Amino acid sequence: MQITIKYFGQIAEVTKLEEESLEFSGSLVSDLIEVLNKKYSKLINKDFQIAQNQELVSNETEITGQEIALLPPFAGG
Amino acid sequence: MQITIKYFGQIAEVTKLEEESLEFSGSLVSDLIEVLNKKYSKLINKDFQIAQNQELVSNETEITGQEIALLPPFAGG
Amino acid sequence: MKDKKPKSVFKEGAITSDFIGNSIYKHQTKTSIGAHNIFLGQVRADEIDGKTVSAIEYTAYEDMANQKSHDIRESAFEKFELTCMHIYHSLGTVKAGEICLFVFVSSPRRKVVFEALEFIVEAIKADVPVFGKEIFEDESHQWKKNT
Amino acid sequence: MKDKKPKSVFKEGAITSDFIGNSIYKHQTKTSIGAHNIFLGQVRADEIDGKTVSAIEYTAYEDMANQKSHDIRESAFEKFELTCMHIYHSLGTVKAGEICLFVFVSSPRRKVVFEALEFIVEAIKADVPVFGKEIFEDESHQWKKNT
Repeated sequence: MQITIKYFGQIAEVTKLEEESLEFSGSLVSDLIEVLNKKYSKLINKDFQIAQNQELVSNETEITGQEIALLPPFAGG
Repeated sequence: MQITIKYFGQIAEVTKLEEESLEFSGSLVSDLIEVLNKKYSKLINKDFQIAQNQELVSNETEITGQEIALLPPFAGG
Repeated sequence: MKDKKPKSVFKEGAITSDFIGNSIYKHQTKTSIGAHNIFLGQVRADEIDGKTVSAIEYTAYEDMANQKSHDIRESAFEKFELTCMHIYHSLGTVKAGEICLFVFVSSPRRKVVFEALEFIVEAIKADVPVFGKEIFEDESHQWKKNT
Repeated sequence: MKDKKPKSVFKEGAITSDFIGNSIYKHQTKTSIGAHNIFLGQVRADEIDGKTVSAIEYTAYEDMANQKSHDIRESAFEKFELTCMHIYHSLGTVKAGEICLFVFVSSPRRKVVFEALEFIVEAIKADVPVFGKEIFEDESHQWKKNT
């Protein structure tokens, strides 16, 4: 399936883009992380969480193809 | 001894003055309250504390003649 | 015995939003501050037995009030890591909707400002001899009492 | 799915003391309010490895941040008896000494504002996806992380 991923802050610094579309054949968040770690080797050392449809999700969550984002540590305030 | 008493808020409304000098022959705060209750009969129903030298004192505190004040309930803020 | 008079916390009349804004502005040169916390007491138009409060007239035992405010200030600085702290209270008439108390604390970090501000405001309410006459629209009055 | 976009909490650049003063002023018509509590986050000129932070550049996952702020707002109104509540956060560059977060709660009574404000500020820090790039005076940078 075709998915769109948004990158923010330090993560966007690594990927050098803020958004991209990918063909994704896995099913879980952990599968997606594996794909991204291969594509962007520097991601492995970075601290991030994944949001799907604007909610944080765990590695075991199924990817439904809705809005996906890689979020580095929050720094509001 | 000659003492000066300050009255505030609702208490000053009862005494109709903000400050007065009295000849006082007792020794404790409770003696002073007795004198004042006689002088101002409406004081008996009022809620107040006594400060001597800007500190709240109990009925058993000795009157030393320094700054004495009758303080109704605080309403700051 | 106290050897010098503490700074006065009193201001005649309401504390304006301009005064508060300006006070915030002045803290922007203090770049070690990360968090400010501000408490504002505003006069409520309470309805009591069918009559509405239109203003509070504040009086105080000023010398004792300034001394007690100074003591609260000292113990707040002792308890909490604060960069600065300010207390202002109105005297005289403050209309419903206007501000009568302004407490401002600042610190490098946020956790401490919450605790410090609540400590200071509660101490002011409990220990500072300020008296409030609630004036109703028909010019009758009653005496306010902190709870 | 959310049926409408929540109100944005973001403002471009620093939050000015004028804006804060004006926001306080606007609440003086609400005469059921007795207590306001305001939290301000200010950018610190931290020194890290001999270099000083001169500004923070804020970015956000805006849709999610506005939705999370809306959720925080809803749960604050559910938990606490508040008359009103406002959240503003900066985007873009905010210099050391300038204000990047403004949270404002108001209630008839004071006890509730202390609890409510701390709840809201902690929730913003934990749940709202805002990112901060600390810019040093030599134009190098590091990424800020809430603790």
